[in-house]
Amino acid sequence: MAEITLVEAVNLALAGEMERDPSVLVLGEDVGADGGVFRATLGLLGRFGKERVIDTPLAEASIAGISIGMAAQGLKPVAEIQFSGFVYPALDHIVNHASRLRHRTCGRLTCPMVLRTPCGAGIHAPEHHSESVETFFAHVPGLRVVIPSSPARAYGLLLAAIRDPDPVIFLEPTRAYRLFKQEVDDNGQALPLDVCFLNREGSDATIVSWGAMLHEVQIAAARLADEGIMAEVIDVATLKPLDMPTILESVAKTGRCVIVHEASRTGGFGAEIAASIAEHGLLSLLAPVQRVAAPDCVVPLPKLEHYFMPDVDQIVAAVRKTLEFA
Amino acid sequence: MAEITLVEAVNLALAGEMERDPSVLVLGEDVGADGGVFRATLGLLGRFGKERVIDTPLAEASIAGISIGMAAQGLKPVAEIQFSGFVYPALDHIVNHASRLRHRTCGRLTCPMVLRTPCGAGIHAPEHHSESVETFFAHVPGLRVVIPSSPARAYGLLLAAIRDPDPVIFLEPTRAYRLFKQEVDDNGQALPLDVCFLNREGSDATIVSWGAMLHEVQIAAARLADEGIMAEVIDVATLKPLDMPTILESVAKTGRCVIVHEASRTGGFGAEIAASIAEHGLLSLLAPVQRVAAPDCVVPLPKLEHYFMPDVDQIVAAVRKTLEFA
Amino acid sequence: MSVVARFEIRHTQFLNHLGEPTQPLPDFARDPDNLIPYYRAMVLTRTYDAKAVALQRTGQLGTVGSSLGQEAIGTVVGSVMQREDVFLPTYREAGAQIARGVTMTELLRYWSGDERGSDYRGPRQDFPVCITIAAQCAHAVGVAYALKLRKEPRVAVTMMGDGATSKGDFYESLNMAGTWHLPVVFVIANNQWAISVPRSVQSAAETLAQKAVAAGIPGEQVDGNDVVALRYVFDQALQRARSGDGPTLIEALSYRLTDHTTADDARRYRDPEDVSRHWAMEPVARLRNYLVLQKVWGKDDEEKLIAECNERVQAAVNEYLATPPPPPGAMFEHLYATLPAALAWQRDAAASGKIHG
Amino acid sequence: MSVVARFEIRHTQFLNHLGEPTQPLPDFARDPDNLIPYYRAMVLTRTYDAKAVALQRTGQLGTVGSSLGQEAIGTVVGSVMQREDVFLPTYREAGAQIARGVTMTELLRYWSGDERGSDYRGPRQDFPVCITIAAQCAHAVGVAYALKLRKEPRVAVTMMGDGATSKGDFYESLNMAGTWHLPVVFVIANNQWAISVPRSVQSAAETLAQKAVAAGIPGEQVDGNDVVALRYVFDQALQRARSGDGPTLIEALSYRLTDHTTADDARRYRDPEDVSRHWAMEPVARLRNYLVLQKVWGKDDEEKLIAECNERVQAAVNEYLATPPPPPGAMFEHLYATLPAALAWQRDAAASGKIHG
Ligand SMILES: Cc1ncc(C[n+]2csc(CCOP(=O)(O)OP(=O)(O)O)c2C)c(N)n1
Ligand SMILES: Cc1ncc(C[n+]2csc(CCOP(=O)(O)OP(=O)(O)O)c2C)c(N)n1
Ligand SMILES: [Mg+2]
Ligand SMILES: [Mg+2]
Repeated sequence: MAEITLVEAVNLALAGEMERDPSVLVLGEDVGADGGVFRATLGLLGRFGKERVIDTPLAEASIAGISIGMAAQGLKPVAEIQFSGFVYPALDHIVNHASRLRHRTCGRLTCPMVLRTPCGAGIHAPEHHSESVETFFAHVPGLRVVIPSSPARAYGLLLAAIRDPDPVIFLEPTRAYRLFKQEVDDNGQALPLDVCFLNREGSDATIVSWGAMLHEVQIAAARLADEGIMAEVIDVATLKPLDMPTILESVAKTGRCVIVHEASRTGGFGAEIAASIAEHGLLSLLAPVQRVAAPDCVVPLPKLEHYFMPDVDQIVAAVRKTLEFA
Repeated sequence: MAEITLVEAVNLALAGEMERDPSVLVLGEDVGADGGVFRATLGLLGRFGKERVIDTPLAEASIAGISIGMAAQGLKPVAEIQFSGFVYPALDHIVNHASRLRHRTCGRLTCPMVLRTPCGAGIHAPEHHSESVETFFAHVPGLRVVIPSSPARAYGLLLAAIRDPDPVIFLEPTRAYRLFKQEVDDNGQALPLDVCFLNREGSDATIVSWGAMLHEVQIAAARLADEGIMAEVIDVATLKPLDMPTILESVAKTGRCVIVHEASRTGGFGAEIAASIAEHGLLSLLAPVQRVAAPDCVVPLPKLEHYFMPDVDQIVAAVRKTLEFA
Repeated sequence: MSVVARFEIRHTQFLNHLGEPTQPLPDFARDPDNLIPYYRAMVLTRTYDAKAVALQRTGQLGTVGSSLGQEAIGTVVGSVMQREDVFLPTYREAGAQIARGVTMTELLRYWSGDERGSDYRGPRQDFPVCITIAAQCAHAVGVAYALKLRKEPRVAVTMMGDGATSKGDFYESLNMAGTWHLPVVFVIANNQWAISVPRSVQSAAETLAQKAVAAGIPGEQVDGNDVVALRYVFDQALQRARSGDGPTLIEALSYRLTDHTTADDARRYRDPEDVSRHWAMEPVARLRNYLVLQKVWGKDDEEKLIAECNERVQAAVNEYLATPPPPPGAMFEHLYATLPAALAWQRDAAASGKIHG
Repeated sequence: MSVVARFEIRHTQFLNHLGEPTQPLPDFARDPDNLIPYYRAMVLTRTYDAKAVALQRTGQLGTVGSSLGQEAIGTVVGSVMQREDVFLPTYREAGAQIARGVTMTELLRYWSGDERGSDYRGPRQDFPVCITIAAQCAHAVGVAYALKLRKEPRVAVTMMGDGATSKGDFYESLNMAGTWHLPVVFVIANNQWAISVPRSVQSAAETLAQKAVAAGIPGEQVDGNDVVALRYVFDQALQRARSGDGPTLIEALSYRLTDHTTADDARRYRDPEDVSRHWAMEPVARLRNYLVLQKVWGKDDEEKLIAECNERVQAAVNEYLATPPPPPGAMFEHLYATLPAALAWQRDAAASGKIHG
């Protein structure tokens, strides 16, 4: 077992599954000789050839669109959109076709595709390279939306996503690509989709988050623990379909909840979780549900990026705030 | 003062503003001789000529994209996307460019455009013609998202949208286009943006909604009133930026809240309102906030459409449910 | 200055608007009997379309678009394709779909607003009708990629309107198909109108066939009301694709003789005289004239055919009208392979007729 | 079969790779002194690009892309446009932007991650750098529409890479520009690579200029390392646009002699020999050779110019480095004309350095 980064875990999962399943192929801009701008597809061209590792022309709408045709024919395309800010042209095919092909044809045609894209800010990238786009997908019936927060989760969830018989949007937090290493066993074992993971147990407050923010959340939880505040940390992992039972159970125990995400606050997916808690967990709440999120402004260019992103202090402060009640 | 339908009110506002402001133009598919597939642009070609009433080639991405160029040059384009299911290709230009042109250039270039599109189900239309797309836009910083619920609101809000110096997504509930008539004074007076409207006062529960659903909400409120339950009805009208103070004030008074929308529940904009109430109005809540929304499935073809859409019974039931508490 | 690339766009016609050959007919058409199946298919399509519109007018069907005047294109495409090829239709291709083996009952179900209408019993791999203009082009490229990857001698064929050629999807697809040299044929049914927008407003291009030049693939124009020319040109494109010689774009020139759909009233925006002029060129009469000239078709044949078509269409209508309505819970069927736990309560509520709260 | 449309794509070159005329030069170039400003501008661009890369390498600038090897294109475009025209650049056009009057300080600010860098003091109506490939094409069409509507003799000019020609936006824009006959010039800086993807993988089209055929507008290929040819062809396109004769697509052939951006390492995917070969054709030496052959340029001129360029670039760098950081509250500035009430608390929190909770 080797210690690897999140992006290496993505690579490992892709390579392994391409080895095991000849119907899996990857496509996207620069996924071939270049191995992807983040190296997620490194070495795949050499191992699997250019028919299964496809450098596409520069056209995001069609990267998604042709994946649908491939998937309908029984292939398992894993398409890469180079940065999340370029995913919008692909949305039409995802919303209007990928998500509903099975339903519209009563299961006659299906769409087992994965759309991978890096997402999130924090790497001082140029404009349009730092967007958090989960909200756009998590509203769409028929999709799965998955975000890993660690190398091991990336490996296991990506395997699950590829094996899933339906379309999965797989968002990879750019900032977490090389943030830390973890031992990952290349055993071909998928992690379950559609469930939240409990990262840390605690009794005083629940912190719910996903993707790269889990890093800050864990640090915040450790810092709170030093003060004797035991936060329970939940990694949502699959945003859609959302595993509310796990979250509600935790909130029933702690009575307090802070939701942390990197996307802008208004209409972000944290709202869905907060709303569901307000609907189904209101009576166990001891304090208002807090959201720690990016503000409702355009992701700033790198100079102001760090002011835009939620940080450890803010998470700690939000948890403390929930403890001021009752 | 004449009694007119919502779509006639849209037409009236467009014609009036084109008359008053020579920089206003309309563009889209079939907006010319055909007057738009819903007749929203009826008669404009004859009055203002084909340079200001532009039948575009069939290309939604560019309908949005060229509007940005026009707007940056000081024109006020009012673009029509024929049905909301075809708006996704336009999203890239709206999110990546329209919403941020002012910010990226420190105000040097601006984007005073309006993107109009019919939305929502209930008219037995073919596939992709019945989508509720407000959520996709309401998450995007830099945009305004407006949905009228009546002829008078459509008239006043569209004038406001056209006059607004920033991009406005103007969603017109198809089902409400000809649902009822109202007296509308063609006085050129805009309604305020960024504020909710109080449609009905009440003390027992607050019902928050927008667009065509207000119709069912009003009926539900009337029915509840017959039983002695006085519901306060709020028409959100501008979803982004959201006027939470008005909603919170009402909830502070009633202690109960039901949010009604036609888009699918998960990640719908109702979540944002429920979450904000959970954050800022928790202490005044006497019951969990209820959401009445479409289920998380693809908008069905006409045969099942009516099962998909929230109806009066469901709204009434949800309000009753909030009253079961305390 | 030097010229670095040259292109020309050819137009093919064999039968003029009177059904008279303008040049020697290709082999397959030497025996006029070979053309009778196309004639029969066109008449069936026209009968079906007329019935569908009538059903809509009487509240028994949803919005529907007729292929009146352009039946030749779909009929030829659907008939000439091999069974194992994959068809990706747009919404105006009942003729092609019927020829592919989609039943008229299925078509009527779909257009009545019932998802089960897209569960074709016949061509299992064909795509359902694509409503969002030009999206099917990308799907066709993906299908063709799979066929080529598996080295199967099969072809993906997709149809679209003239309006569709303005969409980015169309160009991106042509370009990708060209890059990868895929077995796909793109057929434009240029009926001169995209709802109210005439062909001249869609593009300054003299022909739509020349859009192929942008992708470096062959583009051909054909008289889309001439079954012989259509079959000739489409055959070549199919063969090219099947034998590994890559994609083709075909522009078939025709005319929409009726409203865009039942939701449209074309008198609002176009001159009825323009329509009348085009009646003189329509494909059904043209082929009938040829067959009559060749003495392989007569009044009796015609009467029998019409009766037969009416009967077949009516049988489909009866079957369609007898379809039990889908249960409310169907909304959640086939949404995912297995319904996620998170949606179980919604499904249960829907099945019981109550899904909210 | 008849031919219904014919097209040819011309390629223009005046100076070969050695800077020798291959045909009589056009009028404007008869006096070689007229070409010196282009030479100076190219050298300034190259100096600026090199400095920007060096700043990035030393942590003083963000990711940035150099135009090394393709300076002629932007330089000519930026210099030949009229002041009142509107330019819509992509991210590799420092040369064009500088020629348009954007200051190097502004460029450095932008590439350091500071929105204020796009608040050009000079060309107030020019668009900021467009990062999302090909989107600027649509914006250019909109701008051109406005210019035409107001009957102003102004032109919108936009530049893009070879990769951009695969995007739907590109084609849709060409098509709309053609339909409305707009005053817009599309210039493709074909540097043969889109990051790691070579030109041959972008399209099966023999030339990118022929993509114009799809829109029914003129398309021209030009040697993009030959200032004379560029100016000649671009001039004609500008004039055509300005006089109401509609849009043009120009494909300028060049080569990216360096990495895609500072975030890239081109050795991963391309043969260094290919790069070496193209050094022999690069535009700066080519024009210098011509000027030297014409005896209007010498060693002294060169040394003086280099010193001057270094000085100007260094002055810009100093000014850039002295820029005070933007305050956190700037995130909310210019987000809307007037900050909506709903965002006031967020702005206040941001201004105080705390925006959450
Ligand atoms: C992406 C998209 N935009 C708009 C529409 C609405 N619409 C339906 S048909 C049509 C015109 C299509 O014209 P054409 O491609 O020529 O096909 P035809 O209807 O003539 O067969 C339009 C604009 C749509 N279905 N999809
Ligand atoms: C829509 C979009 N997709 C992907 C990218 C990422 N990306 C940046 S540059 C580039 C290649 C562009 O190649 P080309 O158009 O030839 O321009 P060049 O960089 O060679 O000047 C890519 C894929 C982007 N910026 N925008
Ligand atoms: Mg048409
Ligand atoms: Mg390039």
